[in-house]
Amino acid sequence: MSTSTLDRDLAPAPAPASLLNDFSIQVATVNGSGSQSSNLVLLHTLFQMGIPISGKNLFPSNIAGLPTWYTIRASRRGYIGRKKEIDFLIALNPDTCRDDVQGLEAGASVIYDEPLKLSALRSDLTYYPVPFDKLVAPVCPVAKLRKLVRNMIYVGVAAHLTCMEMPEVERALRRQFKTKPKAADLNWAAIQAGYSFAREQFPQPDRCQLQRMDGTRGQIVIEGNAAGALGCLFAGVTVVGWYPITPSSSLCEYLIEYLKRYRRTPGGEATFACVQAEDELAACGMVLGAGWMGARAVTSTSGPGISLMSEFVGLGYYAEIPAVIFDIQRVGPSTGLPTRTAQGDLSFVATLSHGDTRHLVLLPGTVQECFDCGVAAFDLAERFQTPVFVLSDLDLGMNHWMSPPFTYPEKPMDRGKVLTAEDLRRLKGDWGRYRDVDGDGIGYRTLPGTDHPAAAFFTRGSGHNADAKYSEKGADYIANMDRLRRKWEGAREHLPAPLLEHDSSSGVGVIAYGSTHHGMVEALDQMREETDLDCAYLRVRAWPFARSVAEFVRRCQRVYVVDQNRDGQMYHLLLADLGPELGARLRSVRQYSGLPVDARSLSDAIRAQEAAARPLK
Amino acid sequence: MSTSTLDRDLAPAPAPASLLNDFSIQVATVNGSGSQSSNLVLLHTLFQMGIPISGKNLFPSNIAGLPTWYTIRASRRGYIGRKKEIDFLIALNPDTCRDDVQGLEAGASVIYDEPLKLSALRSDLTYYPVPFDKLVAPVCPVAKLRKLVRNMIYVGVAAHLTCMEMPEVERALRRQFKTKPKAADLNWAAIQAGYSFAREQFPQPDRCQLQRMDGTRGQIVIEGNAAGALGCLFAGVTVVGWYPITPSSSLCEYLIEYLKRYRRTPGGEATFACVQAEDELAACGMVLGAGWMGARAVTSTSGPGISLMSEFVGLGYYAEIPAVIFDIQRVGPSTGLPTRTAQGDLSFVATLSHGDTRHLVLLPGTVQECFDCGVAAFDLAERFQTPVFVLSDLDLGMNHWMSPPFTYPEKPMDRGKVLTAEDLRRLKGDWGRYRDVDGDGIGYRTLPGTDHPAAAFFTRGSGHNADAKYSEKGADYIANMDRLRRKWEGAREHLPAPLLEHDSSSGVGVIAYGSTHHGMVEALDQMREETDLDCAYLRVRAWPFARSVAEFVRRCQRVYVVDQNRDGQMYHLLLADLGPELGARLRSVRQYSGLPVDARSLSDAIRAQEAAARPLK
Amino acid sequence: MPTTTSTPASTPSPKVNRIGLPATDYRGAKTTLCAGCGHNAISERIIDACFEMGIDPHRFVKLSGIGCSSKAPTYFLGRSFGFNSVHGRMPSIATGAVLANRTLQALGVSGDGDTASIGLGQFIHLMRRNLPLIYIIEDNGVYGLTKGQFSATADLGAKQKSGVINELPALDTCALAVLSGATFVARSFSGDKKQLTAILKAALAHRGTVMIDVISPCVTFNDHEGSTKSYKYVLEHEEALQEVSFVPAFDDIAVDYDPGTTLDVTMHDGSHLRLRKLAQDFDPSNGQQALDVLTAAHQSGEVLTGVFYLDTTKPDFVQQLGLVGEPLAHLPEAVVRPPRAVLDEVMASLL
Amino acid sequence: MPTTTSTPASTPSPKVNRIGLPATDYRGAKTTLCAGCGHNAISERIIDACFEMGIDPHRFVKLSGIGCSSKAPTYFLGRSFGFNSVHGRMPSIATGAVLANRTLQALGVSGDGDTASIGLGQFIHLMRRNLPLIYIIEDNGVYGLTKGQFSATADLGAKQKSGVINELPALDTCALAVLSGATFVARSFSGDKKQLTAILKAALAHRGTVMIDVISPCVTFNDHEGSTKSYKYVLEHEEALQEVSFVPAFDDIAVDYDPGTTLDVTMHDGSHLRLRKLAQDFDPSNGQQALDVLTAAHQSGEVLTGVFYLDTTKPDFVQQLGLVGEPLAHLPEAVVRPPRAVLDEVMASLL
Ligand SMILES: Cc1ncc(C[n+]2csc(CCOP(=O)(O)OP(=O)(O)O)c2C)c(N)n1
Ligand SMILES: Cc1ncc(C[n+]2csc(CCOP(=O)(O)OP(=O)(O)O)c2C)c(N)n1
Ligand code: SF4
Ligand code: SF4
Ligand SMILES: [Mg+2]
Ligand SMILES: [Mg+2]
Repeated sequence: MSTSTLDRDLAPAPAPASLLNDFSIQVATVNGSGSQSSNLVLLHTLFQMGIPISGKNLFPSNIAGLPTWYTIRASRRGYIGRKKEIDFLIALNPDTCRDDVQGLEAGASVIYDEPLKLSALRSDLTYYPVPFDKLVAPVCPVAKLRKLVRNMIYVGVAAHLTCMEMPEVERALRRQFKTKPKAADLNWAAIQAGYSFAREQFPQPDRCQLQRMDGTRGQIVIEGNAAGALGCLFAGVTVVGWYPITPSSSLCEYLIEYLKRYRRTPGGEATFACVQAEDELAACGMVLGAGWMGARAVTSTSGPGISLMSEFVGLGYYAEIPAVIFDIQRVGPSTGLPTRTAQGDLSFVATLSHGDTRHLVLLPGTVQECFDCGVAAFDLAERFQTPVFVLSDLDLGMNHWMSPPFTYPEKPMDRGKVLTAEDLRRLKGDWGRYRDVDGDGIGYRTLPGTDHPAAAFFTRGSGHNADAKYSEKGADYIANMDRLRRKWEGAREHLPAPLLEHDSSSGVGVIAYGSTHHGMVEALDQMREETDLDCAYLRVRAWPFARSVAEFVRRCQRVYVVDQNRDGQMYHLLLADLGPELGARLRSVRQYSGLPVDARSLSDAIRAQEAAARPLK
Repeated sequence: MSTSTLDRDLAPAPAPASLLNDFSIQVATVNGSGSQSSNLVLLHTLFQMGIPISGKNLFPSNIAGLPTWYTIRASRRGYIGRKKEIDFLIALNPDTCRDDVQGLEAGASVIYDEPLKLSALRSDLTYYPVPFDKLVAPVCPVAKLRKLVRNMIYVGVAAHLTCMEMPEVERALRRQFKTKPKAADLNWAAIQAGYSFAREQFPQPDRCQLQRMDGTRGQIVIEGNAAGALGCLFAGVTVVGWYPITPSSSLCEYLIEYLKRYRRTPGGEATFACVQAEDELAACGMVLGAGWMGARAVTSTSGPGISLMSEFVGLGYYAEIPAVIFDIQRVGPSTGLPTRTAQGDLSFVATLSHGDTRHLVLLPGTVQECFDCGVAAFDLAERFQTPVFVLSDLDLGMNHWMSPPFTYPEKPMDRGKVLTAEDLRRLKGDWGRYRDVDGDGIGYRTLPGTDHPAAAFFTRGSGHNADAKYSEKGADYIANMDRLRRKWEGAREHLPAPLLEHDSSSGVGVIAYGSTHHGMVEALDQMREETDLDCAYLRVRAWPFARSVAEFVRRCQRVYVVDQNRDGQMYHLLLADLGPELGARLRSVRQYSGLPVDARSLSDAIRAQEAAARPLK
Repeated sequence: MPTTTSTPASTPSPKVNRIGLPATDYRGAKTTLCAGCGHNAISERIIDACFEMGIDPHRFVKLSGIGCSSKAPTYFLGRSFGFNSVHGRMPSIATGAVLANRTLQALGVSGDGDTASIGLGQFIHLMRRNLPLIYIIEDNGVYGLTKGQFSATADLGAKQKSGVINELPALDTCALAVLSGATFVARSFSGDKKQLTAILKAALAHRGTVMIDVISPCVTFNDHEGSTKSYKYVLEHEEALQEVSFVPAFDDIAVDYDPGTTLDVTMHDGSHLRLRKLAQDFDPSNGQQALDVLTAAHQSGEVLTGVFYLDTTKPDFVQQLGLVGEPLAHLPEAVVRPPRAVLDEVMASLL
Repeated sequence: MPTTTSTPASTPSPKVNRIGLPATDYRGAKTTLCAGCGHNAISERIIDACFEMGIDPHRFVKLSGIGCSSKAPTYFLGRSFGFNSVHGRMPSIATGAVLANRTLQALGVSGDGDTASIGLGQFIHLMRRNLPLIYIIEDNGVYGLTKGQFSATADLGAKQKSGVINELPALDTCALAVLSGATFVARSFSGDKKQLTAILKAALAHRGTVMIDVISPCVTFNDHEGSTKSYKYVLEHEEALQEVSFVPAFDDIAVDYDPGTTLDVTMHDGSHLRLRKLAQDFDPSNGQQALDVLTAAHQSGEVLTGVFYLDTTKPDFVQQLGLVGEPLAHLPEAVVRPPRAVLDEVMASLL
């Protein structure tokens, strides 16, 4: 069946400009009901129409039967953070539909399953009752398939109401079912059924309207975890030790897919080893063992796994072993909310493990940076001979983000300071694993197997001197610890640099990091447009901080530091680093509901504090 | 043989007043050589003579054959911190004797094993060569016992040279060998042999002299770990889960001894359960399981164990389960220096586990406080329904400290907010585990087995609402997290209060904690006496801080915060808590050689910084 | 050969049980597991067994780790205290809890991932201590909650939904339990109502560690062709070692049985576990033989169910520790805080 | 029946070995363990075996956990890389290391505390993967380094120096290894120079996980009356399952043996492990039988030594994963960083 039977001319007229290409659609269903395909068809249709989008899945920590919400945001201005208000609800979950409807702002629209009888709930909404079961039956004669196909009905209804281009809907659908043409046909029929029904029943166009624009050309749509996995792939990772945990699992699962596909020799041999470990302790141990051996090794986990890796990470720090650890943060403490997002592991990770430790922590804020940090982390780990953390979160990792395509790493791999047998011969064997030859706190290492009588050294987590000999001497200990601190300080300017995302001479600044970025950008516009408050915005992308962070703060009177955690973890890291004098300019803004941070809440919070500090014009 | 043959009149005349009852004796041996008995005889002799003492064992992470140093300090002024300078060396270890001698200050005295021929090393020392083997042979005919008895020779030699009262020596010895009178006789003979030899060979008295005084009346000598164990005993602990690790093992081992002895019913049944767990994760889990059930449960560990307990501690925090965890700190990171002391776990423990967590941390500074905190920790854990940490360290935990006897806990046990079946009947079953009924953030709990249909609730580390039902709702999460923070804030004034150890109007203050106290007291005197710098001194004894900490800082211009770690962990906790304004007055002083902190290093460090801040008079 | 069971199959359940509670008092919250999940059936069997045995819900505690299986305790015995702890560490939580109150009946629920991967060390050490506890593994060969990765009980050669083949040998949790010191070791199937209920009742009568590995298909991730933990596979390959029935002590019925074909084991509480021999001659008091049949079943690809090992004589951990009868958790201050004289005595020894 | 061994006992060691190195090149730092500690004897045997087999020290890596035993690698093969990691977690470190460079020979040294308590889960999972590695447990039944607490291999009824009796059953690491998937499982005694050296040499010739539990008395904390891991006890109770000898591939000597009494196993590298039957008829390719003799020995209080299980056919983990021949650690950028076209392809699929 072709789309030509659907006449664009019959589509409703465009709606008020305010919601043109600028609204959010929320689909409320039950998980395990297969609505994700429908949602992705919607998402991709908009994207193909050139409309900037983002897709966020709010799902329960459970496999099937509990409420799930998928929210697609269309934003002609290109905002891809979460929008607080839902403009268009597709209510299919009997358990939540009442709450879902009650939560809407006045004027919103609701497609709902007719038997749910929602229209009596409020009079300030636009309702589109749809008899899903009735519509799906003729389209899908096989009763047991109906549950899946049923969800496509709402695609058709929404397509009509919001004026999607049906050829793009079909393209998006067929892309989704690339390998299953039969399923594609069936689903397409369901979409059309919904479309036809809507066209007949709801001739009036909805105020949420879509129109082709040129906002997505050349862009891709990807999850942060897939991006991170690609980063590892192109970083040349060879050993992966992992243990499943939401929201981190998909990073390693994507990575395994990519490795299987792109990293076999012509003879079919694997140039990688992936091990599903027995737990996170073992996963981390495998990474350290491999890193010690000279391989590029990675693991990915989330909060509970980070806690379990504590001891090993301390070993990695003290014995100076390269390792890359992704932490796709979820809401803690403890098991917490495994399917909600947060930035709650930051300060724990920064100094993970007992004793004095300081790690390198990268803070990607976009999917592109998930890729870039993925690549960079391995270079840094080998250069600084230490565990490097990449702190992503559920929002960044598991949601769908629009992004420019990633750029191929131009720099050759930096394998760090490694002495070969030849080097040792040149040095006449005179070297010491932990000697600070270059004054940067970084020693030279040899790799097991190096064919020189002086190559071998003994690696240990207990006290050692510059020549890697066991030592309990205070002086050796102090020298070693001071060198480690020096090494860490020296990393400041080698990590992803802070980005001055927006400059302003207002004297008011904000510092944000990670996935907060997307809400922040929009919040800045809101503040500027609505209240003339023009904040400078520095996005921090790593710890320890580059010196430019202090420079930024020095140029401001007040700097709002935004954290997605209860205790203002970034605020405290900054205060500790800047010291009390500059630190006195910092103000903490915290959001920790488990939902991706939205612009409105941010701008409200900053404005409230700013109003207390000085009256706004 | 009685002591009457030894004539006090023949003892050398008292030495210059400066070293009268004021010097340190260091015994340098090989571990596993059994010198500890001799050292304790020396220690107790001085103590019995009324001379304030402390005994510190510097031992290797190894069982036998490596260098060990035991240092006894006599201090007529009652200083019991480490003294940097050794005044009197007993050099028995061929491997280290040269370094040991070279490290002495001019004027020091050296007893050494004659074959070591040390007297040629330096000319500014007083040497007492002793032919140990020759002396021991006639005393101890059984050759294989000689290795042990040999060490008693130096007791006799030192006794003569420093004018110990021989009856006290004998009393100390017999106390040491209470259950083995034969061994006591043998050893006594060796002491006497050493004494006689010295009396003949070294008629000149040493400048290190002892004289009975009244500085120890009513005091006890004990290790901090024994004190902590006693605290647990009198706190009524019932479940102990532990895993051996230096320097923590002896706490649980003492505790088991005490429990076996003092905590059986008349019928011989145990009112306690002690389990040597398979690792620290399990030990912590056992404590949480028992705490959930309503028992008072404890574990003790050191750095690596703390790292391993991270995940469980987060569970305890979030599910709100009482638990007491001793961390007897050693030098980290990683395995580090297992037999050296540090305060390096402070900040890690304070917010242990992923996500936003804040624990209660007690910081005993004396053995008496190890006891008191031991008792208090259980009350606090049950009152605040949360894990409570007691941070001791190797110096405090394993060394010998003089102390006033401990006082029996006057307050009845505080079992916290527990609802009985009767309470529930009264409430008609209307209660919720995490409801904040009293506004202090602390809910009421019921204990498993409570006989009421509404008693049961479900404990979990995942999201829950005030009624302990599973919840993924943002509002429930925020309410819960905010309440937890409120609870923690509310604990400030219920923890061991900061002690104003010394007041001064100089505007210069110091803050110290834990075992640093003993060096601090002496350093303050040094600064006052030597340079007129009179610092006020606040000793912090818990985190979160009581409000009086801010008041103290407010009264000073500069406050030196002393840490036994590299990164100034207490300094940073204070800065974060006081905020930048007051925090600007803080200065960090750090000592981290692994040795107990000594007064001289402290006063030097503070004076150096103070000199930079303003010229001293 | 007459055998009797008290499963509802043979006698319709009365309105209330022997302690006067209706069956509904043994139910829990509505399950959130997938419809058809084996774990739900196990919950039903636990409800049946506890109801029929007249377990007092407030004297019963439920402990678990993390996973779909570990969620299950929310869905039965809602009037009992429950503790859903962290992944793989239920054994230590249970150890502390049981020692703190020896008078309650404890049930631990775990998954194959929870037990055989991350929790393996704690699992074996719990068995070794013979802690009085019923330990159920709801065994589906995959990590359900994290979407279907193989667990360490997945059989060699089993196929994942995605087609990936498992190349590692399965750990046999029953063999490990026998080897480590558990005193009651069994395997059953979530779909075998009669056998599982009988085993659960016997478990409730045992003093010591009961380890029951219950094959419990995951309909969402491991119920396809090529799986060896699917309903189809287990139905086709289940081989019962015995016909298991249970006669509770309070059911004062003398029932004849033929000692030649049926083994009668008297449990700690005076009830009887009856094992009617099927294929082979098997002595459940012989650990050696248990390992033998388990190894053999493994090699043949059979799903062998039944009671593999039973020792009613070995002291449990609480007895080994010589604990007082009253719960440690409830001992009064007068008992747990030694008198002033004790402190004086200790202080005197340190002077 | 003539058997031959290449232990120094039978043929005096030459000045240099077949790769031209003197024995001193196989020594390590001076031991800091107690004089008489069994662990020192094991180090000597490792030195002997490596020297005699002509192992290239720079192609050998030593990994360990924490404990007196785990310190031992410092005291042998000083020219080899070593990694003294954290307590109980050597298996995962070793797994990463071996996968990163499959061409090196890896030796893991652990203690009974390190392995059977804190490290039990990792231990079993390493066995299950059949990682190519020699895993030695220096087994003294106590935690030496923390001063003599019982470990999980302490026998039921064993007495501590302080008089405390162990009330928990010992875990048999050999039985666990057999059950979990190791392909070469043996037990020996630090004092049995001939047997231990022969087993170590065979271990060096095996491809897959070799697990050798070596009873290694702790003279300081567990060598007293009442201990079942003392020199005296082991000397009195050792029962060898076979007389073990080893004929390396490079020793091109054809030696007669009687196949009726001696089993000859050809190892991966063409060398021969010869097992001369002693008391019983025993087939080391039968895991079942291995568990049987181990259980029996356990019950009789015997210290049964010998090779319990050997499977030279099962693919090891490296083979299972289908790794390239070159070390992953050394693959050049051109091999591990896919070309630009691959990124383009992936990006195109996401448009
Ligand atoms: C420390 C930690 N690591 C990982 C996870 C993620 N996780 C949750 S459940 C689960 C596996 C559960 O498998 P299983 O025990 O077999 O239970 P099932 O869901 O199959 O019933 C994992 C890995 C976690 N919660 N905690
Ligand atoms: C996480 C952790 N817990 C505890 C310790 C303390 N510890 C050091 S060695 C050891 C036991 C070693 O016993 P075993 O492995 O049997 O070695 P042995 O000393 O007997 O040779 C322990 C518990 C540690 N280093 N790390
Ligand atoms: S995913 Fe599998 S194990 Fe989990 S609830 Fe569904 S069927 Fe059960
Ligand atoms: S303590 Fe025991 S195990 Fe450790 S070195 Fe000494 S004898 Fe060996
Ligand atoms: Mg499972
Ligand atoms: Mg040991």
